[in-house]
Amino acid sequence: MSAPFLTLLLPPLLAAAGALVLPPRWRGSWALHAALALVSLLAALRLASLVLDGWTPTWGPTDLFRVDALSALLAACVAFVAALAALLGPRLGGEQHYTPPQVRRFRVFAALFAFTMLVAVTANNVGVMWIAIEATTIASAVIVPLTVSKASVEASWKYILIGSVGIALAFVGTVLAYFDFVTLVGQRDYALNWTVLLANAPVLHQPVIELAFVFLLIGYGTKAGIAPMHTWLPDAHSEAPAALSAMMSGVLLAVALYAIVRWRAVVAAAVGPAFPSRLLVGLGLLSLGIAALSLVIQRQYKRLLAYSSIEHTGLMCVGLALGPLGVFATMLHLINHTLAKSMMFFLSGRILDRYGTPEIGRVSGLLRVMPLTAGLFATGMITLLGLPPFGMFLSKFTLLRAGFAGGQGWLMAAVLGFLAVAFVSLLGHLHRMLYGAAPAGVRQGESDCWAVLPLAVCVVALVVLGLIVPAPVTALLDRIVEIAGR
Amino acid sequence: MSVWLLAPLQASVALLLAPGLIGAIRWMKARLQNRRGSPVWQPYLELRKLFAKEVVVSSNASWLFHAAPFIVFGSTVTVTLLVPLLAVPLPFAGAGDLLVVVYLLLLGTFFLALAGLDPGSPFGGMGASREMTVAALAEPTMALAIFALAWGAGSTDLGQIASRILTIPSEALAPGHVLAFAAIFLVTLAETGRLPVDNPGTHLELTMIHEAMVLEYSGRYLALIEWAASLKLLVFFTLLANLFVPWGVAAALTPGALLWSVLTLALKLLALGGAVAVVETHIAKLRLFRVPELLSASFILALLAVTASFLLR
Amino acid sequence: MVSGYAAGAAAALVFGTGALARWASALGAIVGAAAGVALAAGAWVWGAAFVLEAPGLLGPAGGMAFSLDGLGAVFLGLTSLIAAPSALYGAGYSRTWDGRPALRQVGFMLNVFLLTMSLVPLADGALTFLLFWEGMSLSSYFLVLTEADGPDVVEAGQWYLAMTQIGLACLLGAFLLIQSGGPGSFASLRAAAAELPAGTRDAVFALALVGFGGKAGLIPLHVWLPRAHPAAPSHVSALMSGAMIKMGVYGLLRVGLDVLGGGPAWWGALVIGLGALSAVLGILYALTEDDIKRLLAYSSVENIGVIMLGVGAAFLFKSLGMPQAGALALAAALFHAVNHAAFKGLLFLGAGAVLHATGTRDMNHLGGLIRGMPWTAALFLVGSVAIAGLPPLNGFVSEWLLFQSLLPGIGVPSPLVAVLMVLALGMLALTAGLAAACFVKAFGITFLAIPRSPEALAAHEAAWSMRVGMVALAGACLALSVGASVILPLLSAVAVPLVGPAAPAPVFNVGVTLRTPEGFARMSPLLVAAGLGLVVLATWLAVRLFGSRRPLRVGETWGCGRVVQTPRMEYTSTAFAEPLRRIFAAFYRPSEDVSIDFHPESRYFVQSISYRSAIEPWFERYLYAPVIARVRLWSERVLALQSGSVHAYLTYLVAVLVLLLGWLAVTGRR
Amino acid sequence: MSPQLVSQLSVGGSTLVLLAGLMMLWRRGVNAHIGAFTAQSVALAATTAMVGWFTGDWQLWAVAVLLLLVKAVGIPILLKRMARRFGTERELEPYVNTATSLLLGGLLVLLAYVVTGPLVSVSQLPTRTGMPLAMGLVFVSLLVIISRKKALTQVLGFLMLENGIALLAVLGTHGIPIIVEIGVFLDVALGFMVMQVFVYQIHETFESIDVEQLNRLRE
Repeated sequence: MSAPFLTLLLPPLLAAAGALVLPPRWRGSWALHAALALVSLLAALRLASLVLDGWTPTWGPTDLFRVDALSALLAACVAFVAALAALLGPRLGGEQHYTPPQVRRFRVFAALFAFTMLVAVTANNVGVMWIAIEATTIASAVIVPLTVSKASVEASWKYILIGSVGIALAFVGTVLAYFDFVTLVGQRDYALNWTVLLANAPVLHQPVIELAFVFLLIGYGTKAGIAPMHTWLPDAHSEAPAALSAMMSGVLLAVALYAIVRWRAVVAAAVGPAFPSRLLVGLGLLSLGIAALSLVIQRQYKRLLAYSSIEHTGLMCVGLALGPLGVFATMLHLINHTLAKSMMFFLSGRILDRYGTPEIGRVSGLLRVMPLTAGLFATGMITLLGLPPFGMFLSKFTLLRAGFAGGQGWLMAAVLGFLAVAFVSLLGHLHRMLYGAAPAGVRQGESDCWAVLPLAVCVVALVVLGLIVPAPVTALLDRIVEIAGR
Repeated sequence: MSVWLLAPLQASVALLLAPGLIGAIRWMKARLQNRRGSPVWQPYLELRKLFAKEVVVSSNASWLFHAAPFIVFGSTVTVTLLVPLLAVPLPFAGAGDLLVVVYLLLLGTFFLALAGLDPGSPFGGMGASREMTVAALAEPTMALAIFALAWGAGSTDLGQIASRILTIPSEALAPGHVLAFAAIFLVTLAETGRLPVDNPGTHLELTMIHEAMVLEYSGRYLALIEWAASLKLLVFFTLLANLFVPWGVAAALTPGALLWSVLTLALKLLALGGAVAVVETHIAKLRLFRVPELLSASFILALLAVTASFLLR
Repeated sequence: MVSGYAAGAAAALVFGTGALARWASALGAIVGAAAGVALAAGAWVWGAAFVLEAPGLLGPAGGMAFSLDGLGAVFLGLTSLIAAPSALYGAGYSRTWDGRPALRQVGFMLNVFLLTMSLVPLADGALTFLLFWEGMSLSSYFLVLTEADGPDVVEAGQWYLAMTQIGLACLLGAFLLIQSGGPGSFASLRAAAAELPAGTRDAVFALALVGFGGKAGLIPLHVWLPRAHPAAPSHVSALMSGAMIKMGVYGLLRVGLDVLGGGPAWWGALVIGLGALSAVLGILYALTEDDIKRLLAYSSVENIGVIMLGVGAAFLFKSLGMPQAGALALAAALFHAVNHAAFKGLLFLGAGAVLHATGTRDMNHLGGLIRGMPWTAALFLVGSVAIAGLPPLNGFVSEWLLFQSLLPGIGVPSPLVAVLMVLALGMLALTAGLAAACFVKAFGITFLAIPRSPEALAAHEAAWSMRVGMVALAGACLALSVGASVILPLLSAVAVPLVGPAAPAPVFNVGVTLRTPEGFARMSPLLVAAGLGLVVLATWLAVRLFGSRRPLRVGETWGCGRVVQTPRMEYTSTAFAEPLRRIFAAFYRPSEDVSIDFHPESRYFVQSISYRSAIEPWFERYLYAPVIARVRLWSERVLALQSGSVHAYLTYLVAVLVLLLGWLAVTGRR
Repeated sequence: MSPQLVSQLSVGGSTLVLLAGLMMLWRRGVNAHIGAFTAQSVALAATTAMVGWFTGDWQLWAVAVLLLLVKAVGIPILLKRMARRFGTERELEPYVNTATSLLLGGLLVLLAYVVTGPLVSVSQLPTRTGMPLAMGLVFVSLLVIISRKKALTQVLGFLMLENGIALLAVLGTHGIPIIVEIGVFLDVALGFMVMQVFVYQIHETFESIDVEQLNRLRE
């Protein structure tokens, strides 16, 4: 079963190598980069179809890599956004702003970034998963300050320091869980395999596992942007090149959340779902609240999107605590968020390119300046607001349904309240950007329309997810619930 | 006599009596004020004169200005078909109840106000604005008073309200009944442009309400409007007379009964007219912005009337 | 129906931005509306059941399902009734946007709006309902934003969508409290609702009231309405005011009466209270408005209040075990909803024609349009008479019925309820009176007298398509009045099953006469109309035959001897409302600002006087502003966390770690 | 080697490792910090080797060698080069002064004892007695990162955090699977390199490695 894994994991490595040696300005090098990313995407989809056919592909010594439904979903998301980034990076419609070495650096590390994320979601060994997630920080932090400025250096320092400290705590958690396993079963090479941990979970010691989960949640939560560990996120997202922001917000947070989902399943099997749920609800609600309130008087649109990511992460955390239906909704929400948020960050790069300012107050008349971009931007925002016919309406609805079914009426009321605050704020900011007179000196008219077209895929997918939710997706989600929904 | 002839008969009686009622009130008022006063039939003469005169129309006026007098007059005449002027039950009782009466009268006011606005005269606008204000504020009193009556009678049907008092005479002095009477009397003063709300005899533009609104009318249009105004007064008086003190109203449609009914009606109208004359002699016109106080007083009366009628049932 | 609207939407996108696109999208909408009428009539009049299930759509959430019962059919019919004339009108009205992308947007969104709105009453299930509910809100939001460059339009859109969203949050809560698993169809919701504890039922009702009341524009949730309705293109305003806000009524009936099956008496009392408040305050606000479309919007608040009086009475009577009175109240409310769709649609279309011709909505700049736009003026007059509740038009019939239906409430044993009913009756009467005053002002100031601006003087008649649309609605106003004795039995057939299992239907069809239960009152709109018409005609003939034959003489208006009459001497819209503004000063709290410029030489010569007056926006100031300020304050506090110091950030991280570890240490030993 | 001896030795080794960590709180000079880190890494390697000897597991020996090479030799060389480059900027005014820092450090070690209570009670390994100290080092490292203003000191704090975790793993589980261990090493090395690059960048753009200046991105 090595072929699908190789076609998934090799192309990013090849792409990184290719970008290293090929001249960045040459179109062929861009085409190769993009083509390899697409190969990886196809491999991810192939894995997903294998999973749907009932397989659980594994690979490597002691089943180091293993793809079940959850992995397949995340792999597809990662590969999709990575492909978009390869097609449109580093800044949609604004490549001329970067020197060839910068473009090369971006391509190399973006490919490595994608590789590490793919490894993280396909690794069966939770240690390897940790290594890969730690590596994502390294790979992405390098290209946050693609153009060196005080702000970008500051953002990247905060990112790598907070991210590393957080992820180190996750390793403490991993070690503690392993410690407990070893204490009971003795040393085994495969002991860090998630499948083995899950199988042995019922005998693990409750206090140790609880301790481990606190470390794991805080550690991976730092990467996932859960408050109050989220502080690096708005800075890094706003200073990074658009394509990197898209990858970070679209899938990096999801990958970190993936790690939490995996561990939550183990912990729930060991000590019952109540304990992890309590933590997830607490921190999720905190994230939701802090993010929603931070949106109200936000001044920069990329930070706005970043806080919106925190908001959605919070929502997904709460969703994870709401039983099988909640997990289902969370995963659906994750897909929607990946699609919408990555599109929004690409577009924000385009807006930044045209207006030359990150301030919301100085971006106006977007509808007139860039009609197509504005239309897509508005669509994305409406998706993020959770309005039909886009997918998030459905996933939010399902999530709320799960909450009410679990008798968590008051919790859901709080969630709805925060969502309403976020809604009103985001809408107000959107209005400020779309309408009004364009500032003087901003060129009118869309350029490089073709560049935006790939993003239309996101819109189509969102509408499809909002209205019909294709059967394969449902089947995949149902599997995920079987795996991790208990 | 055919039942269906009653309707035109009623309308004709009302039309004939109405100017006389105005004349009678004026005469009584003059007497009370130690003046000789013009004869009771003076309004008839005025109407005849107006119908004969030339009509002067403002250059700003539109077709609405021409149509309004007919609508005002027509709606008021329609009301006389529904009100138990002479007999109960009326052949047209099924067509409309007390509410219909009120709203038909409001329709007339509505068009009269529009006509007041039409020539673009500041006085017309002022009159229209004030008239609608008074009409709007009188509305709740009227409605509640109606419901006080209706609740007692078990129907908003005019005929049934009147018949009930005829069958149970003691109800005429029930507190709800008396209070409703008082309330409607106050509303009558307001709705028909009598003192202390409006001065029908004034010729000072700034104090006028009804008169300001019809300032631009002349000739036959004015005749129709004046006639409709007197008819409206008659309708209100009839309501007061025949709903609260229905004795004399014909229960059978024999010529004798009808004649008797016309006579009693005329007497009752005279009595009410006398009351109005007394009131107008003793009271000065209120400032416009104190009118709401009067109307809220009447509203309280009506409220008490309703409360009394269901509390004491 | 779906294909008609879809075709219209597609046509708007395909056929560019010219006349063809306008007509194609309007045609699609008209076809869709016709199908809607047929569907509604089928289900309503002939009882043909309509059920469509689409489990494939939205599979994970239980699939979509549609069905149409009588209640849904009333609202589908109401929507379709006004949709076709509005679409036709829109074909002419949208000429403004020829050659601009806005045309495409309007054509497309209008069809989407109509489609989603028509599917709301068809939806059979919580998710389907909410999906189309949101679709309706969202598409109308885009329509509101058509002319986003106009003043306050974007703000209007913001308020609108924000309020909608808060409402949606409540609705989500309400539906999910009833049933969070299961198929979610209304039948299953009904079954689930029957087993809810009383407290939950109360919560569901309260949430539904907020959610649906917000959409309906019930005070104090109305703040979006006078902003959004004027900002939208006029045929869209007509649809929003005529049909969309009725969906709030529909929802409340569906959830409150159908799914929950009614509740304790305070539900009804609450609805009645809010209805009375909305009715009176709505019309009071309308009276002081100078902007004709805002006036109409506030009048919609009033009419929703009037409808809610009936709805509330239905709830109340049901809980008091008076099903027949309840059925009457509900039928009256439904009838008023249908009537309001007709006349408010007509009025908004008329206001749109005025706006189109003069470019302003400020009545203080209008006047005299009756000469330039005779059709529009006559049709607007019809609408004004209807909405003022005057015979012989439909507004009168439904208000009469409402009066009659509230009357039995006086007789209930509970004095509290009786007093409430008396007050409601008084408020309803006051509302009716004020509405008459308000529409004297709306019609009189806009269409009569001397034009107050050059634009008003140069006004031209609306395009024929616009006129046809208005004529259709004016015809509907008359037809709904004289045909009341045909329509009301149908409405009561819808109302009866909702208010009680065995409610006897109120008797309506005694020939052409309406008769309320137990012969309490009778009235025949047809006879009243006929009698009125005959008498007026007879008077005219009589005057013609017997009156003076002397010709009319045209003269100047009397101006106390002043010779030249100028528009500046006329009564204005502000002046017209002045007496009422003074009388209700305690409520309006008007602020007045008179500034007088004197001649520099002498104080006895005044050069100019400017007068500005504003009424205090109570609900904004005391209800919404504090909440917004509080949220912003919290936002500032939360943002202070993001202080820029990496040490602080790391401290948060470690602090939460230590806290959680401490928590574990304290509680972990189980 | 008897389990008692192993237990005593692991406590001793852990104590050394922790003391080196506390040195960071006490001393202010960069060179002293680097020296403390080097000493700590050596102590860690020694402890690992001791456990490897006890269990006879060749993997732990390999890990010990790696530790020695990377953390006790390689990284200190790079650190010293950085220190030379930036001059001997001292931690003059930490957010928390030395006395309080040491007090807090002591409290954190106590907390670590409380937190690791269940671990010690669960495990049967003789090395388990050192675990609270390893956890204490983790906490003390966090305190260093929070309270010290120089970017270089924060890097050192982070490296000590890694040491603490490594010690925890060795004592608690006698070493995690070698493939994971190697991956972790790779990560640590790469992470350190990247941080080093950033420290240079901070020095270039801000002309100081004082992290306090990084407060431009705020709300």
